[in-house]
Amino acid sequence: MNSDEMIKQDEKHLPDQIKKAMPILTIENLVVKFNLRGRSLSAIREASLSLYKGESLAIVGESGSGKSVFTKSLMGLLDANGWVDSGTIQYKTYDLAQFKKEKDWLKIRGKEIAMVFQDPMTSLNPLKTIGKQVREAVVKHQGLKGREATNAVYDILENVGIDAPRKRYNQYPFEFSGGMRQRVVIAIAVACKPEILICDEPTTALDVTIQAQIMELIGELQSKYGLTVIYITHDLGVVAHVADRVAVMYAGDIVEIGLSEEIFYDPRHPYTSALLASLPQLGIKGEPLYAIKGTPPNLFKKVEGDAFAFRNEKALKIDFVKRPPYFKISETHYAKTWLMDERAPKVDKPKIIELLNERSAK
Amino acid sequence: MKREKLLEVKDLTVAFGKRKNRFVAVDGVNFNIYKGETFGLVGESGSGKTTIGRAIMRINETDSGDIYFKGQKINGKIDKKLDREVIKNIQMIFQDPMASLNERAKVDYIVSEGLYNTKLYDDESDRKRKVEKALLSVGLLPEFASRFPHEFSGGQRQRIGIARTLVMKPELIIADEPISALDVSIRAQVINLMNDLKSTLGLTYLFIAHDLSVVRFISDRVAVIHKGQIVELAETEELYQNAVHPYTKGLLSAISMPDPKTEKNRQFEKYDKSMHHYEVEAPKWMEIRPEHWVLASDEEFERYKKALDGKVLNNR
Amino acid sequence: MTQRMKHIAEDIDDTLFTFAEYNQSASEEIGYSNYSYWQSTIQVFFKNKVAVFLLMVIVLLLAFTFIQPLLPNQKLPTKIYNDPVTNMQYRNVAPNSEFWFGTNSIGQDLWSRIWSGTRTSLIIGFMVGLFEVIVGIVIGAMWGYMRKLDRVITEIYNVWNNIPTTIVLILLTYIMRPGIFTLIFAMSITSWLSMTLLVRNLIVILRDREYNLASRCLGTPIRRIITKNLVPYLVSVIMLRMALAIPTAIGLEVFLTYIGLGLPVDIPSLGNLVNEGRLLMMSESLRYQLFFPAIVISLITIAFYVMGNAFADAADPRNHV
Amino acid sequence: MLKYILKRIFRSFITLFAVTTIVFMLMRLMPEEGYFGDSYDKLDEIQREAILEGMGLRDPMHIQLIHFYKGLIKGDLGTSITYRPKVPVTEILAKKIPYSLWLGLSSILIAIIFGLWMGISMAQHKDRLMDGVGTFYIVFIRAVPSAVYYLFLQLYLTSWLKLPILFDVDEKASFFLPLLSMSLVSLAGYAMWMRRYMVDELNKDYIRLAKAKGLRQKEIMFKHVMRNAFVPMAQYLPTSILFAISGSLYIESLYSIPGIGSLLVESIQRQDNPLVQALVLIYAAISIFGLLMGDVLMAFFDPRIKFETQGGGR
Repeated sequence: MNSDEMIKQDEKHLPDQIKKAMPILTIENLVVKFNLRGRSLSAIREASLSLYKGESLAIVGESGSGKSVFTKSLMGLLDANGWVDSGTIQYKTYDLAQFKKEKDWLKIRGKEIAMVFQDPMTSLNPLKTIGKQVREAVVKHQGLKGREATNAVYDILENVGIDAPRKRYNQYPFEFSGGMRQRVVIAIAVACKPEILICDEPTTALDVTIQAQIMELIGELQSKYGLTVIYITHDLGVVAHVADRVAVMYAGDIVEIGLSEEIFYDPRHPYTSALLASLPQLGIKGEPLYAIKGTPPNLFKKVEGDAFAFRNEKALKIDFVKRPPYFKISETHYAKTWLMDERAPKVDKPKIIELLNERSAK
Repeated sequence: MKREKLLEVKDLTVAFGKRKNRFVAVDGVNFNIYKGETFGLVGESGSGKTTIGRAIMRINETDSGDIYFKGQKINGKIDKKLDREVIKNIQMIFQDPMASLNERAKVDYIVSEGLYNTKLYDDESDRKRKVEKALLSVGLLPEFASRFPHEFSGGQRQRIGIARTLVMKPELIIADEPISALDVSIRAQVINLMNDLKSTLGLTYLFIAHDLSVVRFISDRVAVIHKGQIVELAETEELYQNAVHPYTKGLLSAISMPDPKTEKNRQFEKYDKSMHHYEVEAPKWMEIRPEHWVLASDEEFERYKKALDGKVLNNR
Repeated sequence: MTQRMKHIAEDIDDTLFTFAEYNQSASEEIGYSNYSYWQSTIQVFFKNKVAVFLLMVIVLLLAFTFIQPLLPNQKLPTKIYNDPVTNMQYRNVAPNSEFWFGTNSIGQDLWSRIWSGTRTSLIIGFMVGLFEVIVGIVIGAMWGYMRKLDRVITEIYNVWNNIPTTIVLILLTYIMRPGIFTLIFAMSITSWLSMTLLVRNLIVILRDREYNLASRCLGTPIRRIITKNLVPYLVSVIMLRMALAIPTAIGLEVFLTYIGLGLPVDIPSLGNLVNEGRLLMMSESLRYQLFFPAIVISLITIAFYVMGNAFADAADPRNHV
Repeated sequence: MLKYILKRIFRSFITLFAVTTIVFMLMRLMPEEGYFGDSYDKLDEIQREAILEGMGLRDPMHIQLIHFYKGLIKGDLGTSITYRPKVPVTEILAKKIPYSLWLGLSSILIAIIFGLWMGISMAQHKDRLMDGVGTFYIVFIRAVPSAVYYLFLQLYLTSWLKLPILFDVDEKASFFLPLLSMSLVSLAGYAMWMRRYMVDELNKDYIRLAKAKGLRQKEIMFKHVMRNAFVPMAQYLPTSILFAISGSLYIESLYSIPGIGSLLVESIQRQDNPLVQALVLIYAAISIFGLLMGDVLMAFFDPRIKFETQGGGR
């Protein structure tokens, strides 16, 4: 029985906050492949995920984990040398995995799923005014024209916290700061009236004070427009602030998924707890930080068993042989690690995770 | 114990461009760095923190003010011998491992480039031995010397960058955001490496960064810089727990901790520059508590002092 | 389905559930990607079938051009051949078994003239290309690297760039009496500028990269920064310019010959040959004297142009996908 | 914006002055026997010296320069020596300039219209048939020396289309061939650069956002990519003018069009210094004007330049 049946079968025990919502997007055993320098590599290895209406799901992972590729495959924005090899992406009545032609993708791009990108400096057309670039989305997806469309743009600019929208309408991107430009990019995404908003590391390129403002803005817009948000980031601090649920990705697969309290206070996959333990915020002065050995795998390596095995000092022999299935820890908490198998020896988590655990129990 | 002052910066000002489009990047900055400590310099992008690092390295010319290294003035015109001295004793680690190594040269040349310049080696075999020693001290295998940079991951390349500075046996290393371009799991490796090197080789760091939590973990003393001016400077825990300047408090409130319970209801203080009335009374660089300096007008200084009286330090 | 049933069904033996010992270098190795710049460049280049074919054509052509005189029973390019019987010059003989490309209006063998003409043109093109590259790198690197020099040379460039090069070329060849050296000198003087600007723009981009900053912090002298840090990045640009120098040189030589400033008639060159062909082109039967030089010129110029551009594309890391 | 243009115009004049002076001095290096044309051997040493003296060629260089510029301001470009002795240069040029102007401007206009259209469609149907055909055409035109295929154009088109070989001002049919040859060459340049700049724009990040916005590929191509590709294209205009100038020299003499192109070739061969001097001045002025036009167009297309008051990055 593969992993997703296990998730579906246990849905009836979900906590009430998630239970009310229906999964508006279900991804099952998605495999995305690239050909790079003559060889085909799999960036996503049978990842499965269900997204519930109105929730805020964070996807955490390092470079090479495939988190960006995962969301790009939802919108058909994969690079020329990449393609969805197998698996299904069920969204309303469509299976996005089968979409090939631009005509299909236009049914969902913007209208259903909109996206905010990482680098505000290059996401906007430098030679077009801000107003025109937002207006394009308003005209396309809200069917407004002329004066009405312009007013709609003013409203949206105001909603994303841009002052004096009338004056700003005719200004160009280079006259805006990084934070303001990111607000425009968010305005464009929201103007498409999407169901799902994918934010691909929206705050990574910004300073910490502006980062906090943008996170707050996305939270407000989520409740105001009833959006379901997928938040991609490698910053666990940001995840703790914004996410209801967290999916941890490593080498193209979702190795652990659960409510944010479960992931932070009771991480089960060795990678998740190692990632938490190595954060300087939790480090004790004078003592060395808990550091994960080795380097994140690049896509050239064909992965046998658990991809994290090579870097895990407490890896089991089986980790190098067989790929771990999902183990259920609670109704909403699953992890792909043989440690959860009752035959596996007990492994205590890094000391720092215990500390974090006690502090949260208070 | 009397700490030896390694570096002293007095009223340093650095500006770019002339007349009409003159941009002052660093505006009258004062701080000292003592031997064997890690001095954190934290600020947002465009605050001038990198410019200060480059001014010390003599890459950027200084407009006014002085930089003393072991008592000798090293900014502005200096003689050849002193210049050699500065090159050998002050080294720099760069932010982006992908851009700070010469892709078309072997690791062997990259690491020993400094040796070639300063002739600090007897013969070829001595140079080879020095390169291998440097690679081993940063946790890389000696046979990597014959490879090219593009064959390594981000973390490994950053360690090569560190090896390149160690081969010169420097006393002060200016680390300009050394880990912000690295993956999370690699950061801890480089931080631990830098701390080990500090204890084994007695190095001193000027650690420039925008990530406050990293600075808190690694620094002994921290200075917060905003728009070219250092607004507050203190021993690390004193600053993080008893910050007085509104900008520092704004920055600290923006740090997101990996702890959902506290994160969900964290209030974020927005810093508003207009709260100061510096047009009425210029701010001065004053010591509000031993080793705790702040940039404030007299009126503000009194207000901060009252707020500080009740606070005591609890070591986390 | 409970835990217990699940793992029995998968018949995994329990011994696998013991710790494996940790292997440090394996964890470093997984980050290793065997990308190498030159290997990928060559791979991408050889994927372009047309370019590879033309590369072969060029190699064959170059080899043949320079070994042609050594081949058996080859005629001399400048010797006038007479019919042994009538002792008359073999004027305008159409291509036949003896004169493979026929003869020209004064009885010289066109086949050997074309190949010796090609030799001359290739040498001119190569010398101009070489001059362009050497001057381009030396002045371009200094112009790009040293900020104080930048102001001065940019002004010089603005002035020099505005004199239409064709006119300078004409003036120079006129002043200096046509000859191979004059041609090389005139063409070099007018063409070094665009290469130098290309190098300067590249260096300005590379100059502020962090690895150059690092070299400066280590006290590396400018001389070594240029040779070790900058020039290796210019190789693909140099190869492209060298490849394009030859078609440009041939084109200019044909043009100069047309307006009477090309090489003297006694030196066989592609320009002279085309010119001679042009004078007779109106008469149908003598048109071969225009076709053969034209075809050889087109072959050489297209081959070098396409191969040069294909190499430049292959050398662009963005295409190493 | 205006300040930027005025500054650029001022710099253009300085460059023009420098260019003219350099060419003036370059001309003085010409071998002197050319001044006498075929009467060289008839005169003896003293007579020749007297004639050169009369032409002011023996004065020190700066005197000659001042004399030249005084004349220039009054619009007197001196008189032709060997081409049409004693005839003021301005008179000779007045008759010839219209022909070159017509040939140059119309060929550039045609090249811009068809070249941009070809470049755009090649970028749109990238790596498909249209792109392949276009690339073959561009490679052929830019690789093979124009001096070679102009011959074949003249040879075959005259016979196929029954067009007259040489240019005749009152026979309209003879206009077609030279114009076609000129436009075919500069057209390839525009097509190539337009395609290259559009392909560059296609790889930029903001295209990804435009796609994510749900815009169709056609909308992205015209509203974003093409519009932005015009900025670098404006810089190609001056180069194409320079290209057209050198092209006109050849075509005008090939089809014997009485324009200033063929005149320049002849006057150099005849070593008629004042005439060459004037022609070089005209050509330099055209190319400097072209550069200025390129800058103005770029500032017009790219709002960022308008705000940089201290001038473009020339």
